[in-house]
Amino acid sequence: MPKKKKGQTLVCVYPDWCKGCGLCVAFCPGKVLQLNALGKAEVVQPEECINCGFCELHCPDFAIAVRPKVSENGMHIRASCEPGETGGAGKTSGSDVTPQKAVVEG
Amino acid sequence: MKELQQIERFEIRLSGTGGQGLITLGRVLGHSLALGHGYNVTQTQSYGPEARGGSSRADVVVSSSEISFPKTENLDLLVALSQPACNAYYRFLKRGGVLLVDSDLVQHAPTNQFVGLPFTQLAKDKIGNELTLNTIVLGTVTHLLAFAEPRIVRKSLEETLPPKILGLNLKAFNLGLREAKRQLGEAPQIWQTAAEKSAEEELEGFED
Amino acid sequence: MSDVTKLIHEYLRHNKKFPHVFCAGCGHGIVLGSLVRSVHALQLPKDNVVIVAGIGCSGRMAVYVDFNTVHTAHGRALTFATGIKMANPELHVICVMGDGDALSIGGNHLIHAARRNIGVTALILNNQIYGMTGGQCSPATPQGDLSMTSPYGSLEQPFDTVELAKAAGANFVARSTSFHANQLDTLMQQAIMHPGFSVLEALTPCPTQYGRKNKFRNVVDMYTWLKKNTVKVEKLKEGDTRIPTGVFQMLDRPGLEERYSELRRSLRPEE
Amino acid sequence: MAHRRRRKRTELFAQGNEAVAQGALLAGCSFYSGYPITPSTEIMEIMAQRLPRTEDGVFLQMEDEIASMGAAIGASLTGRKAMTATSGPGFSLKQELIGYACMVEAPLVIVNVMRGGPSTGLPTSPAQGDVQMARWGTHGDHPIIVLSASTVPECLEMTVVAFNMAEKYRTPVILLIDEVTAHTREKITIPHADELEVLSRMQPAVPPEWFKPYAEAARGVPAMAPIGQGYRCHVTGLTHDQMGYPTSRPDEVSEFMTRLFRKIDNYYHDVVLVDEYCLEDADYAIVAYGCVARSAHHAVDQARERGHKVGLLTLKTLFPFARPAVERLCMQCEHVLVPEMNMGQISREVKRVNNGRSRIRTLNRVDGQIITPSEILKAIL
Repeated sequence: MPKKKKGQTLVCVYPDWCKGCGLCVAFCPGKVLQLNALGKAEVVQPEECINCGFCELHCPDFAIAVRPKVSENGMHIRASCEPGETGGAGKTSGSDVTPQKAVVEG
Repeated sequence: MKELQQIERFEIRLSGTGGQGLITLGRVLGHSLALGHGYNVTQTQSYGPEARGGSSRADVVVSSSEISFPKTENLDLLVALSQPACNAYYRFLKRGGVLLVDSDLVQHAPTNQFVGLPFTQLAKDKIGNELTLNTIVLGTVTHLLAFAEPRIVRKSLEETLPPKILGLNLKAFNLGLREAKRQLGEAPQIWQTAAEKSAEEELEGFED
Repeated sequence: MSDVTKLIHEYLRHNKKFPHVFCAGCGHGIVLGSLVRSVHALQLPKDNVVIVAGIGCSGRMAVYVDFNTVHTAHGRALTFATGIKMANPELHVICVMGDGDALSIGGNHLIHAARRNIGVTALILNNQIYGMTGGQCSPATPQGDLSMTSPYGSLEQPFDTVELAKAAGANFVARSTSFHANQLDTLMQQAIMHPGFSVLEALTPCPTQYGRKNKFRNVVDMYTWLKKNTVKVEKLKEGDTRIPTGVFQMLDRPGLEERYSELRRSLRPEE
Repeated sequence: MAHRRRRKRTELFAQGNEAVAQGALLAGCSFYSGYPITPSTEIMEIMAQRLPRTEDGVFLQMEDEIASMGAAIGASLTGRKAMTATSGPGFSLKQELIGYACMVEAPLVIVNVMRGGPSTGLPTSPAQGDVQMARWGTHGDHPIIVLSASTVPECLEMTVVAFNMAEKYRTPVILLIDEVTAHTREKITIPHADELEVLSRMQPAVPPEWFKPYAEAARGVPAMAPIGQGYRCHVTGLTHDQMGYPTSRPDEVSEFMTRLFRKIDNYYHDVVLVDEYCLEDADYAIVAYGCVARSAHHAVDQARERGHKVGLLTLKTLFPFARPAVERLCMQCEHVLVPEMNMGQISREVKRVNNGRSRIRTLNRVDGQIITPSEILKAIL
């Protein structure tokens, strides 16, 4: 179970994958997140995160990761979200970027 | 094994009412002629609702050479085990063909030239089981077909019938064979007579 | 909690285009996440998992995950799944369908899969509408609700997936929602591991088609509605009109594929 | 060869339907899903009896014809050789997923025992009315192989051929027989396993990460990875790219569609099977298939006896259409007769190929009765 202790975590949002549905913003108990001018979720009060995990579990777009500041071996202390850790934009190499193939069916 | 008799396309129809076991009869006869004797055989039958109750029929075509058309057009032998079947199919019998009927069930044969045995009665009285009717007919048909070997047909019965009912059916087969020999005479004679009579008819002329 | 997203990304097909095709706030994404977490929690090898999907929004889920995936024809997913499971009982076959897929065009396949008790997990994403074709009435649209083909309110009574699956004899029947992600995870794992035919209905809001037409102001409203209007079946009291969630049926009949192997063994001549 | 001849082969006095089932088992069919329908049901009954007794055979009676197709395709995707059999109304239901099988290139054999139609029609009577439907029944442009058989031994032979073609070209193959052929009993000889050519689909030759499930392989047909063996492919009824992922890019769509047709066109001469009888010196030709070909054969013999130079072209492959053979015939013969138990479905193809060279006549019968040799003879003379 998540520890209800503030300030242990980093909340990372991948704006490329965020569709701005606002679920994370609405249900975050600590009001950590907000929608920015572009309509994407943004971390505004990182220190309020109690690591409940709601945003991560409920982001329909896999665009949020909640990570401990101290990594498992206790050594590495993170200050920000690193690309590559979380897949998504980080894992997709530049050459793979193809125009979105929208296929509609019914 | 005896040399196979050479036969031209020979067409047989086994007809009657549903429940007389004619489809099985056709299958066993076909099986025997094809696998036992080694002839080319095609066997067809009526299907569906028609085959459940009402009329029923199975056709067998036998030949030494390859059979192209699998169905019957001109019957050499018509077996009719009911009056309606006899009425319906008699017109497909070719000149010189033989009509074999159940003499009790077909009381008004469309011609005076036919052979008959009281098959149903024989099954009831001599075998004690009406269901053996078709095997008795098989015996008689085997007797009528000059190219059919009773020994081989008997063997085919052994191959195709479940052991439980085999004994009874072998008895029925022998009965059919014996009664045919006793009451109908020798096979070549029967075909000879049929051919002569049809020739006579032709002389008398049916053209109008 | 922290590695959840990392884990999900491990199971995604990265040569596929993300973000995925689902609309903002669509619950399908949440169910997809739950599916991946469950497969991971159960430690099923990717190679042994087959996702068979139908047509519609839910059907698009298959392409994103790095399992064996089959995107079939509308309503027919369960028939393919049946063939796959019977042909190779080692596989974990998970059939992803929408409410249109499972209850309308594929309704017959659903009840027969249940009757047959084939060892397939049917994951039914019920958003109460035909989303991909533009918001038409489905057999799960509540009576009186609006859609493109029920502009005056639907006259028909909707199917209750759970009751239908129970009556048809499914071995395992459960319901959850995309709001209750933890519960969804638990039930998903149970559904996948339960022998025989399992049905898991996931209520997933469709803000774009259903929400807009039925006076939900935004995505959040729909999730709040789910939160308020569902209740664990154990806590359901007489007269409560909320939608029960949880496990509704758990039978212990062997799956068809097991019975079939037994038959095959019994027909084998002793060596 | 000598020692082979001495081995005893099993002989059966069997119906066409049984011959189909025997052929399927010989060809390695280990999955059958179906729904009972006259006059194809015997195929299903025999498979129900036999398959559970084999090593890994699966028999499934599904809830309808659509489900039967779905299960068969599913099994095919796991690497099984699968078959389903049906008749008219069931064939109509199967069309949806026949298209799916074409799209995902799933090897599969679909047997349709033709009966009188449309609709419920004449359930127990023969017809040949599903010929064009077999070709064009499912929506969208697609290639397909349609085979036919006219005798009981041919039912066995062509079922094996159907499986081989399905596997070799990764395509559904339709075997059209008719009620007459299906229910006629004849002698069939079950060949020994080593007397038969049995083909199986090409497997991937590269590790999973390099594998492109829909890329043209050496012979023009993509290799196929069975589900569950490490190649985690995506299979979809949407038009897809070489990786199997949906695409609507015109260049990829066009490449896919042309490859689909090309893979069969390239092997046209392998796929198109015909039998020629007395055609060398013929000035009158008959083009026939199925049970009518037997009547025609009989009629040719009778016509020859009377001194007429009549020949017969029997189509064992209906589609792709035997264009070269029919073309040759149209150049050689003044008259061509196409007898068939429909209102002219193959004669339409013959006329298209003929292009005005020869006089094409048709003989049609749609009353649930086989066209007899005498009718054909009458039409010729």
